[in-house]
Order: sequence, then C-alpha cells, then structure tokens
Amino acid sequence: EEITSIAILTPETGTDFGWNQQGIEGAKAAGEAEGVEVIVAENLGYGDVRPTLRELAEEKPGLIIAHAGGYNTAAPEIGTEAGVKVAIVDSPDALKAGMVADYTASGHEGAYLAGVLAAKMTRSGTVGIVTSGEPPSWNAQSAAFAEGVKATRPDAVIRYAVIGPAAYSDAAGGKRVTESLIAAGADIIFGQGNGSSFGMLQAIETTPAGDGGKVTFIDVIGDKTPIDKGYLLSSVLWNLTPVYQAMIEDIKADAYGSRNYDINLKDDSVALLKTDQIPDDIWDEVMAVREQIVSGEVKVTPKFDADSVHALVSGN
Amino acid sequence: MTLFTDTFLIALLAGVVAAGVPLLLAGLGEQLSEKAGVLNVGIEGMMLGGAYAGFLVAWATESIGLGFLAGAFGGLLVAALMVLFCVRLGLNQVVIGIALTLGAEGTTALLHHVQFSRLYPRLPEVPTWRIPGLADIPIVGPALFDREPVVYLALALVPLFAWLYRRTHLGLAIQAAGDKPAALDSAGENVLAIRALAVLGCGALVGLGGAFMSIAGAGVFVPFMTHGNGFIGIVLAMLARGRPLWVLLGAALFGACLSGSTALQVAGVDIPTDVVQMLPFAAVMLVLLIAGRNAKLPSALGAAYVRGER
Amino acid sequence: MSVEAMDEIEKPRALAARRREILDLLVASLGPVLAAFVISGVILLLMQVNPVSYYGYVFGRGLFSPTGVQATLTRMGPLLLIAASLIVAFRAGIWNLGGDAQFLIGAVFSAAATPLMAPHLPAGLALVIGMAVSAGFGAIWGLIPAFLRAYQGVNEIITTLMMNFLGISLASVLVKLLFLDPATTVPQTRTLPVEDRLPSLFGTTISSGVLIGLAAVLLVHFVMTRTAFGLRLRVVGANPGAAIHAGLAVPGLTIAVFAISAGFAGLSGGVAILGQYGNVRADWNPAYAMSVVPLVFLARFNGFASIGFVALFSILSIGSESAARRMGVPNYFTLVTVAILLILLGLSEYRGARRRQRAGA
Amino acid sequence: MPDGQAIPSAARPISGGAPIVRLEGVTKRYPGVIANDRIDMEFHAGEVHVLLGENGAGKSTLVSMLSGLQQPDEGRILIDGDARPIASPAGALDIGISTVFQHSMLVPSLTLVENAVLGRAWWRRPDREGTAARMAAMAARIGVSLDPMALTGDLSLGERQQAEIVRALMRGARFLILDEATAMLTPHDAARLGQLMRRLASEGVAVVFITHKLNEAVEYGDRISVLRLGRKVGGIAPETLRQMDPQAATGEVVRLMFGTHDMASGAAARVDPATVDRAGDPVLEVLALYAGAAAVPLHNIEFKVWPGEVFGIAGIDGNGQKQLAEALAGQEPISDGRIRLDGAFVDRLSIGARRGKGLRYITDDRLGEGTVGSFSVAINLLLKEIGAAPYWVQGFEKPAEITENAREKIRAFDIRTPSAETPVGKLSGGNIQKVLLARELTGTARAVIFNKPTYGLDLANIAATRQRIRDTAEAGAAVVLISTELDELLDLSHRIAVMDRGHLAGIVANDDAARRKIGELMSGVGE
Ligand SMILES: Nc1ncnc2c1ncn2[C@@H]1O[C@H](COP(=O)(O)OP(=O)(O)OP(=O)(O)O)[C@@H](O)[C@H]1O
Ligand SMILES: Nc1ncnc2c1ncn2[C@@H]1O[C@H](COP(=O)(O)OP(=O)(O)OP(=O)(O)O)[C@@H](O)[C@H]1O
Ligand SMILES: [Mg+2]
Ligand SMILES: [Mg+2]
Repeated sequence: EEITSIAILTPETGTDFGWNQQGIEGAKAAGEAEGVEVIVAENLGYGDVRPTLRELAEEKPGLIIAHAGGYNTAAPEIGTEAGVKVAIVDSPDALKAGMVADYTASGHEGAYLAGVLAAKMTRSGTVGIVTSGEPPSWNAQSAAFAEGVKATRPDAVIRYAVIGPAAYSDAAGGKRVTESLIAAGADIIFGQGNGSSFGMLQAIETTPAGDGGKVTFIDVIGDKTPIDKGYLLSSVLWNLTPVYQAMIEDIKADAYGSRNYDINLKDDSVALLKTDQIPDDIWDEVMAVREQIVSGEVKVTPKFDADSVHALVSGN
Repeated sequence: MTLFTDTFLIALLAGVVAAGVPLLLAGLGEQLSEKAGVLNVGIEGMMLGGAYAGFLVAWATESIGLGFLAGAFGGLLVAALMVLFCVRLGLNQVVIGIALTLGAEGTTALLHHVQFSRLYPRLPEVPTWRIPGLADIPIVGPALFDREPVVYLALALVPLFAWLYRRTHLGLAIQAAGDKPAALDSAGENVLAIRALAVLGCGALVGLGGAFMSIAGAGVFVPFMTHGNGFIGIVLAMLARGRPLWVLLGAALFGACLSGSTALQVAGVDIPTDVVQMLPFAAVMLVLLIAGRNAKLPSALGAAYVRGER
Repeated sequence: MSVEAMDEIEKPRALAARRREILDLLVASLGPVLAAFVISGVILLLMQVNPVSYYGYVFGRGLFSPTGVQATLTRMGPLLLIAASLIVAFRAGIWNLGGDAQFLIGAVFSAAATPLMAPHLPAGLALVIGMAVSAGFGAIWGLIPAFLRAYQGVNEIITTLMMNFLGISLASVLVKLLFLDPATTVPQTRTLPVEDRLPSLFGTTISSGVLIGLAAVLLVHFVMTRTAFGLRLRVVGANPGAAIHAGLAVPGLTIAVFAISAGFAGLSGGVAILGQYGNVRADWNPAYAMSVVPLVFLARFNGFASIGFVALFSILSIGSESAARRMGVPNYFTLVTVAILLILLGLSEYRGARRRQRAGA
Repeated sequence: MPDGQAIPSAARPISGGAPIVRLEGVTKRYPGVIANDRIDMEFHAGEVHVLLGENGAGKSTLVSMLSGLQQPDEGRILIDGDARPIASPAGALDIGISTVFQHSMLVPSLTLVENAVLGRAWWRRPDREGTAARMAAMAARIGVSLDPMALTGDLSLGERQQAEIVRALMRGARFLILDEATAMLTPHDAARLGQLMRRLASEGVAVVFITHKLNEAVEYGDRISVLRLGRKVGGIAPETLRQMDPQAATGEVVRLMFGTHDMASGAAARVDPATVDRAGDPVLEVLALYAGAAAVPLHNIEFKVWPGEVFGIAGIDGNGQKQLAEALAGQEPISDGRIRLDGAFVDRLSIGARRGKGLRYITDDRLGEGTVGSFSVAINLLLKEIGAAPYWVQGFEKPAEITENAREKIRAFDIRTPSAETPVGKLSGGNIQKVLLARELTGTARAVIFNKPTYGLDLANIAATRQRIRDTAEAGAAVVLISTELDELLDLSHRIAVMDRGHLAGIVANDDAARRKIGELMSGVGE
C-alpha cells in the first residue's frame, strides 16, 4: 500500500522535553526516513478530540497517530468511520487488521535501569519518586524504578509522592513536594511530570541534600541536557522513531494492524542517558544490567496500576 | 531510619507556607474587592499575569525584588482592565472576570511559548530574611521565621487589613461601596474610585501571590501554573465573611492539607491520592454542614453602580 | 449579585419594533464579533500570521465546511444543556457554579450504567435510562448546596465551588476504583459501542444530543418566562424578601431550582457520553460549564440568545482548533480570541442595556 | 397641630437678598415621563421653602438634581448667582447642600456613627466616640433619642429617618433638603423638627421641605411651591403666606394642587365606636403572643378584632409594630401564644396558607419586600397570586388577563405610571405604595393588617386610601391599622392600642378622651 503522509496528534505542545516532544520529533524523524509527509496537530488538550480527528481523516493520511492515552477511544472510532488507519497508545487489545495498531510506550525497562543507577549512586540510601499524577505509563516506570532500586540495594529507602491528581502544570507543587522528599533524606529524585517537572528541577538545584551535598535528578522521556545546570543525573529516554518507522513499513507491506509496537531497551528505543555525573564504572555496571534485561535474564514486568506502585514503595 | 526528623518536619511546615501564601494573598485580594462590591472572578487571570510578569522581570533583571514588584504590577495591569470594564463601564463582572482569566491564560501561555519553551530558565533560590530569636525555635523557626520577605508581607497584611476595615475611614467607605453604594455616593464619596482602588489593590495582591508561585514557589514559569488557586481564593474570601484572619486560617487549612497529603504519601500511607486531594474541600464542606450559617455577602456585590439608577 | 438588570418583560410588540429589534440584535452581535476579529487580527499580525487566512480557516471549518458544521452542531449539544442548567439557576438568583462536577458525576454514572444495560435492553431504552441516570446523579450532586442554601442560608457560590472541586476528584476516583473497565490498563469506564450510542442525525456525524440540547433550552426558556412556576422562581431570584412576603415556599423552590439545574448539567454529561465519547476517562474534565457561564450572562438568561452565543462559541472553537493547526499558531491563541470576544460582546450588551434603559424598558 | 406650639408668623425672619440656589427652566425626562418640566424656582437663605405636589409630581427628582445625583436635561442651576452644575453629591456637599432623601441613604451594615463619618478623609481614623457624642447632642436638640452605636440594619425605618435628619444637621449645611422627612415621625417629633427648621432658617439656613401634610407646610413654611405633573403650577410667596391665616393658606394650596378647594374636608367624620357589634365572634384573635427571637421581642400580646372593626395600633416607630404585623402574617416565628382567624387557629400555617384564609398584610417596606423593583407593575400587582386563575391557567401565563387586571387597578387606584409594563422600581414612592394597596385591597379579605398605609401618599390619595380602609371594615373584615399618625388612627379606628417595647401598653376606645389616654400610655403614665 502506498503511504505519502502521516498525522500525529498530541495533547500539549511539542516543546515540553517530554511525551509530546518525543512523539512529534519521533514522527518527523520516521517521516523523513520513510519519505512521507508528517502533519502535526499539537496542543489539542484532553477534551474533545473528535473534530480534529475527523478533519485530519478528511485529508486521508496514510496513518493517524493519536499520541495520548485519552485519544484511544476516539481515534479507532473515527478511523473506522473514515476508513483511515490509526495508531493508539496503551491499548494492546484494540488491534484490528489493516485499521488499528497500538504502541505501548512504556519506559519501565529503562526505569528499572534508572533504579539500579540511583541505588548505586545514592549517598544517603534514600531515593525519591515524584510524579504529577498517576497515569499508567508513569506508574509502570515508578514501579520499575522501585524494583530496580530494591534489586540493587535492598536496604535502600524509597520515598514516593504525587503532586496532585492532575497537576501536570503545577510547577510550584512540584518544587514543594520535591523539597519534602529531599528533607526526607532523598538525594536522588526520579521525577515524572510535564510542566511540574521544571519545579522539581528547581527544587533540586536549590536544595542541598541532608549531607549538604548535591541532589541529582533522573528525568524521563526527553533529554533536558540543554537546560541542565549540572544536576541532571540521567534520563529514561524514549525514542519513538523506530515505532513509527515500523508502522509505516508495515503499512507499506500491508501488514498494519497485525501486531503491537513497543519501545524497549533492546533496540535502544528506550535508553538511559549517560551524563558526566555518572562515573564510568557505575555506568558499566548499569549497562551490565541492561544486557541482562535484553537477554531476558532479568525480567521487568510493567505494573500500570497505582496500587502496585504504592505496595512497592510503602515497604519501607 | 525514622522519617519524622526535624528536617522533614521543617520541610512539611515550610510546605504549608509555600502552598498557603499564594492562597492567602489571593483570598485577601478577593476579600478586598468583594467588600467593595466587585465580585472578581478574574483573579485566576490576575494571578497568572503576576506569575508571568514576576518571573519575566526576576529572570531578566536577575533581581528577585524587582520580580515581586513586577508581579504585583502584572496583577494590577489585569485588574486595571477589570476596573475599566466593570467599575467604570459597569459591564457584567462574571463575564469580564472569566474573559480576563481566559485571556491571561492564553496570553501568558503564548508569551511563554515564544520566550521560554525551549530553555525553561529557572531562577536561583530566593534569599530569606532570618528573624533573630524566633528563627531559633526548633522546627517552627526555620519553617516560619527564615522566609522570603513576601511571606512576612503577606502575614503582615492580615492585621493591616483588619485594621483598615475596622479602624479607618477607607475601611468604612469600602464596606459602604459593597453594601449600599448609593449611600456612600450621597455622602460625597466617590464610589467608583473606592471600587477601583479595591480592585487594583486586589490585583496587586493576587499578582504578588502569582509571583510568589513562579519566583519562590517554582522558580520557573509554566503555562497555567496557578491551576485553580485563584478560584480557591474566591472561596476563601467568601468563607471568611469579611474577616482577614479567617482568610489566613483558610489558607493555612488548604496549605496544611496539601502539605499533609505529601507527608502521608512520603510516610507510605496507602490512600488513593485523589482521595487525599479531596480533603481540604471535604473539610470545608463538613464545616459548612455542621456550622452552616448565613454567609452574608455585601448586598451590592456584583452589581455595577450607576448614580441615580433605580 | 443582582438580577435586577435583567429585562423581565417579554411582551408581544408591534411588528416594526420587532424587526428593528432583530436588526439591532444583528448589529449588536455581529459588530463585536467583527471588532474582536480586528483586534485578534492585529495580534496575529504581530505574530507574523496572516489574519485573513487564519479567519478564513476558522469560518471555513467552523461554519462552511460540511463536516465542520457537523462538528459544531455536535459540540453544541452538551453546551446547550449546560446553558439550560444555568438559565434556570441564574434566573432564580442561584449562582450554581458547580456545573462541571454535576456534569462529570452525571457522565460517570451514566457511562458506568449504560454499557452494562445496552446488551440486554432495546437500544432506545438503555439510552433513556442512561440519560435518566445522568440527570438523577447530577441532581443528587446538587442537593447538598441546595439544602444548605434553603435551610441554613449558606451561600451557594461557596458550596457549589467546593462541590465542584470535590466532584471532579470524585469522578476520577469512581473511574479509577469502581467503574474501571477491566479490559484496559488506562483507567476508564467500559465503552459504549458506537452503534449503541445516541443516533446521529440524517446519516451525518451530528449527534442527536444537539436536538436534546435545543429542546432543553427552549423548554427552560418557556417555563421561566411563560409559566407561574417560572415566575415564582424569578421572584425568588430577584427579591427573596418579596418572595417570602408573598408567601412563596422559598426553601422548596430553592431545592427545586438546584435539582433542575444540576439535573440538566448531569444530563449534559450523559448526553456527551452517550452521544459522543462513549466512556469516561480518569481525570477527564472538559470544563464546559466554565465556558458557558459567560455566554449565558451575555444572553441575559434568554434562551434564544443563549442558543446563538453557544453556536458562536462552538463555531469559533471548532474553527480555531483547525486554523491554529493549519497556520502554525499555538492553540493558546484561541483562548485570547475568546477572551477578546467576550469582552466586546459584554461591551455591546452594555450599550444595548443603556439604550433600552433610555428608551424605557 | 396636636403637640407642637405654633410659631407666630410675625416672629419669622424676613428673608431676602439673592437666592442661594436658583433653578432656571430645569427639565428632567425619564422614559415615558417628564419628571420636571421647565421649572423656575428660587431658594433663599433664611427661608423654609416647602415643595408640595401629588405623588409623582417630580419633587424627589428636583431634589436629586439639587443634591448632585442627577443632572438636568435642560435648564441650569445657579449657585450664589453663578451658573455652576452640581456635578456630584460631593459637589453638592461642598456647596453646603445637605439632603435627607426620601429613601434611606444609610448603609445597613454600618452603625449610625459610622454612617455619620462616611465621606471623611480616607486616611483619618474614624472618631467614633466624638462623633457619637455630637450625634447624641444633635438628637437631643431636635428631641429624638437614638443610639449612635446601633447597627443601622437593626433599626426601624422611622429610626433610620431620624438618624438621617440628625446626620444632615450635623453637617452644618447652609442648604438643607428634607424629602418627606416627617413621613415616619410621630406628630410630636414632627413638630420638634418643624421648630428646628424654623430655628435653622432664623440662623440663615435655606431649608427645602417636602411633605404631604398641608398643616406642616403652612405651619413651618415661608414660601410654598406646588408641582403638578412635573410643572410648577404655582406657589405662595412669603409676603402673601405671612398674611394668610392657616385655613386660607391650606385652601389655596389645595386649589393649586388639585384645582379644588375642598380636598381636606374629604375626610369623613370620626367613626362611632358603637357601630361594632362585639356580641358575635371576633374575626381575629391574638392570644398571649410571644416572639422571643424577633429584633424587638413581643411579649404577651392579646387582642381581638370583630367584623367591621378597625383596631388601631399607635406607638413610636420601632416598638415592635413591624414584628407584630409579621408575626400575624407568618413572616416572624412566634415562640408562644395562638392566633385565631374566624375561629380557626392559623399560627401553625405558612404565610401563603394564612393569606388563603383571608389574612392580608400590607407591609411598610414597599421596596424591600413589598415589590420586586425590576418586575413590571402588572406582575407586581399579582405578586401574591402567581398561578391563580384567570391570570394563569394550568400554570401558563395569560398575558391579556394580566394586562387587563393591571389597567383596571392603575385606573382605580390612580397609579401614575408610563405603562403597565414599566418596572415598578421606576415609579415614585407614593405610586409604589398605591401598587401595594391595589394588590391587597381587592378580593375577599377577612382580616387586613395595614402597616403605615398612607405613608408617603399625597392628600388626595390619603383620603382615597382611608376611605378604602373604611370600606374594607364595612365589608365585614377585621382591620388592624398600624400607624404613627395619631390623627389617622383617631379618624379611622374603633379602638386603639398603644404599643411600647414589644407589648400592648393598653387599649382604649376611640372616644373624646382617647387622645389624652393614648398620650398617657405612650409616655408610660398608663402603666
Ligand atoms: N463575605 C463578606 N465580604 C465582605 N464583607 C463582609 C462579608 N461578611 C461580612 N462582611 C462585613 O465585614 C464586617 C465584619 O463582619 P461582622 O459584622 O460579622 O463582624 P463584627 O460583628 O464587626 O465582629 P465581631 O463579631 O467579632 O465583633 C461586617 O461589617 C460585615 O458587613
Ligand atoms: N430614576 C428614574 N427612572 C425612571 N423614572 C423615574 C426615575 N425617577 C423618577 N422617575 C419618574 O419621575 C416622576 C417623578 O418622580 P418623583 O420621585 O420625583 O415624584 P415625587 O414628586 O417625589 O413623588 P412622591 O410624592 O410619590 O415621592 C415619576 O413618574 C417617576 O416614576
Ligand atoms: Mg458580629
Ligand atoms: Mg418623592
């Protein structure tokens, strides 16, 4: 099947060093590689996305990527209605031959590695997890991070706090909660949030750890190196380009909708960011764990529900 | 390792202040405006205006003090529109209030998009003033008496406003402007000037609250970062029945609930976060259910004053 | 707040006067729209965007393209029901600002119940019950403020705002803990299959929710302006002292107003779910009520004018989403446009009120 | 004059010189009416200038222009000979014009003292104690007693009016406007105020006095101007007035106002107490009534009213009259005692149910609860009958019937309104009162409570209203008439009770000794 264009819809703008930016940049890169045009519809919010979907569908792109959990009811419906292929997230069961495919973008494997890294680098033996909410993909990473920490250093303490139920833009809340975690002894913070993550970053930059030393930050999805002031320890990077590229290739091969896509350590679509803060020996140890995961020796199962996360972190 | 170390308790208490101060400023501002008869639904917008302007100036001039000033000015600027449309021209206060909130949300998000969205500049830590003696009290001292000057200013405003409302002619005039503007007018006072003053004062306070969020609270500006604090401010003002002290209590309650929910989570108490977040609102509803009594609002609240109209 | 400014008399008037009034209305509503476009056009120019093509896209999509109009009409459905909810309350002097929570509670319960019923009942019946459920639970969510206001005199602005925060959280909790669709990892309720939803109109994508919305606004307008029940509510709203003096059962009427108003808001949630969305996700809040509040005020609580403003708002929001994307303008710009429009509509409403005042109401 | 001592005309200061304020062709239009039509008028220092005119004649409109609340559409106002607009109330106060408005201009949520200091420099601290002392002194000077620290909202309308007079006097104005300032005062207090006006005039103040009581006009006025339908239709200059005896002056004023001479004599002769048959069952029985929670608690109130009887309640305003009326109507909860209407207990019934049984209450708070200001006259005329046939059929409005009803009542009660659709709040005070009367005095009433029914009405309307009260009684209803005007009570009532601090100090038959006995009861002698 011919494919000349794809469209991607994101709930927020593609400048968040996170979910939206990775999605849009991934789509653009995939488009470039495959020689198809990419239509971007960003900042659509989480409300009523159907009109935009229908409008895009009218332009008959070869594929519509609905890059938000909130779009995964609407997109297949409109896709079916308009006869356009769609890709949605986090819905493995929605697969429909020639029509709907899912990509579960979960960085849990990477988060596990981040946990290993944190456990090896914490001076205080306490690490913190801050999230701005509890959507499934963040739960999966929180849980895997906690597992990674525990597996590496069973005596480590994990402190966990959520800013608010939907506090994606609550930067002040991010800072306040992060400060509490630092006060509770954490010297490494694993942070997940959109706008609020900048508040976390600021807390880390301005609050010394209990021992007076530096607190460091492990980010997710994007790469904040360009705006780092020396506190970024690492990041669980997501690269969606291979996912989108595979989709386009499957469409070309008339195989779309026959399989789910994901990101994983194996093909480096999930990777841990190496920064100068990480000593080489520790990095090598972490990379060894990566090999174990890739080879299946260590198994990281995603846990998408908040309860699992709470169970893992409350065992302190 | 025990969790409830001094450091942690200090952080929690400091968290109450950090979450409570913007609410306190918003509540005091709204109270001022409501007392004078202007239902200011636009304070969310004024807060965002203050948050943006404060951050912008603090970042550009590298002066925290100028930043706070600019924050107050940013809120004042949005309030000036409210004065023009609602006080001077007498347009519907709810319509304009919501319009100003939407407009400020859109404008600040646009400006942010253009200026900051690739760099997300962050400010250095805000210097604090240590109050000798008091700051040495264990736990309470570092959390309350070694703070940003704006915190002291906000707290000082509580008795100041109580004094203003009860002890000055201006206070009486403000109350008259809200309760029976025609009476104030016929006494030779300029109703519109009083209302304008109150709304501008409200804007400056609320803007300062917004600036506190962006400069001290977060150290960055992100779109929509006030996320409903203005509306809680409206609720606080109405609950307080005209008394500044009650605004302080309300803001402290909300701040304590927010900080307390963090404490519960950090301690690993397993309650769904949504449930924890409902606590302050549920607490207020419970208080209203048990001690529910007439929340008397100024009788001309929301109504434009036009001389001689009947 | 006072409703005194509202013109209370709608009487048959001479035809010529009617015609002039309609003309006035056109000028009064189109004038500000044009002015708003000029002002936002200037802003667009500053952003180096061609305003003509921008607004070309806005109206091309929102008003003149077939699928755009369909989207506009579909979006109007829940908004109109919210308008109906607000008209009842505001005319009765009750400032129900808790519409968003009432909407969500209605939506959540109807989303939880209907997919379970749909396989076992005739489709129409399941939908009717689903809508009744949404209205019922919306109304229930309005009861606490109602009783506090009716029997304790507690100001409803506070209580409805509080119940709003509570209800938005509760809706999420319900979705996450109680009504979760076990088949997905994303916290959302079971999805009502497309074929079981409210039928779309004439083979288009227009949801029949818009008809329900129109019917509701017209019904409410008629009841409030032409019936004894409506007049009683208006008396309570305009002067509660006079209502007591006239022997009206003020507490009962207050509770009735809350129930009707919150019921319509809940129904709006039900219609949104049963007609469009099919399920409710955790943390979902389209905040329709906050958008409709200023529109209903601008309409001076008049049903017909509310329909007009809701239509304008829908055209603009559907159109701008499209224009923003095509022109590379951040979507935030829509907020600015809506704000400017509201202010200018407010200004023209004010000028109209002045004129009516001078001409003798 | 019942109480006040008449001041001999000769003792009046001769006024003269240039007027402080002069109106030239002043015109003010409102939708549908010309409230003031090319008015020329002068106000001199040392003169009490009385403005007379029927309800809606435009007196208050004139006042609102003099006090800066409204601007004339045409014409000009000269201050001390200069054409200077009075741009705002502040401007009026600067010139020295101080006004007591017809409708209260006090802030209910402030105390009297705080109201008195409104308008002073913002930054200054309100001098509550000092002001209170000066207020009390001024009150003593005009012979009223008030508590300067009382919250205005807790006071009766009469007390508020007294406070406003005191406040206006405290400002030490050289131009004092009193718009129906005696409407709520007892004759005694009105006389004191009259004397004060004379004293102020002799000190060189220009006083504008608006009243509907011709005796007061003739008694205290130096100059009289009469307005009719917005026009100045005539007046009596000081020289003429000084030479006329009160009778002749009254006659002349009546002629100017109504075009006839015999208006004042329209009042029928005093009722004969013997006409009521007390052998039968009373219509209204009040048994040991208590209302503990009321602003003025009621205690142990007992009385019965028989068919055809007018039961008057006298007393200084604020002694629980309003609370009693509201307790009877069902608006004020009672703590003990019973109320019987036609033999059946009604004290557990709601307001609406009592009305259904034939109990009517005409409130004195015509703006606050009597009407809905933004609603049309037509709807206000049916405010207590919403839903009733033929105006509503099965809940649906019948606009034709509603309008027809309004037309009829507007005609029958001479309500001056541009149309039946005009919002009632736009009418003049007296005409709003007529709307209230028209609403309550139709249909079948068994017992009617009138609370100050003629307050603010002009002479012709007072006469008409009094006649209606008589008619109501004669139709077999029991009438409770609350009034601060002793003459009105003596004219209409069969028996008169005196109310004092929440209870009935005594009930006297309306015979020749009634006036003296009531006076004794009011001053506490009867206890
Ligand atoms: N919600 C409100 N908004 C604005 N002003 C209010 C509000 N509620 C009350 N006020 C005014 O504020 C003032 C203080 O309220 P209140 O009368 O209850 O206190 P107070 O009686 O002076 O104090 P206290 O009872 O402690 O002696 C009042 O004069 C009131 O009119
Ligand atoms: N603000 C206003 N808007 C519309 N009409 C008004 C207004 N003020 C006064 N009027 C009208 O102007 C006319 C004169 O009213 P005004 O109050 O001056 O009468 P008045 O002589 O004081 O009567 P009263 O003795 O009843 O107080 C009335 O017909 C009234 O309805
Ligand atoms: Mg008190
Ligand atoms: Mg008058």
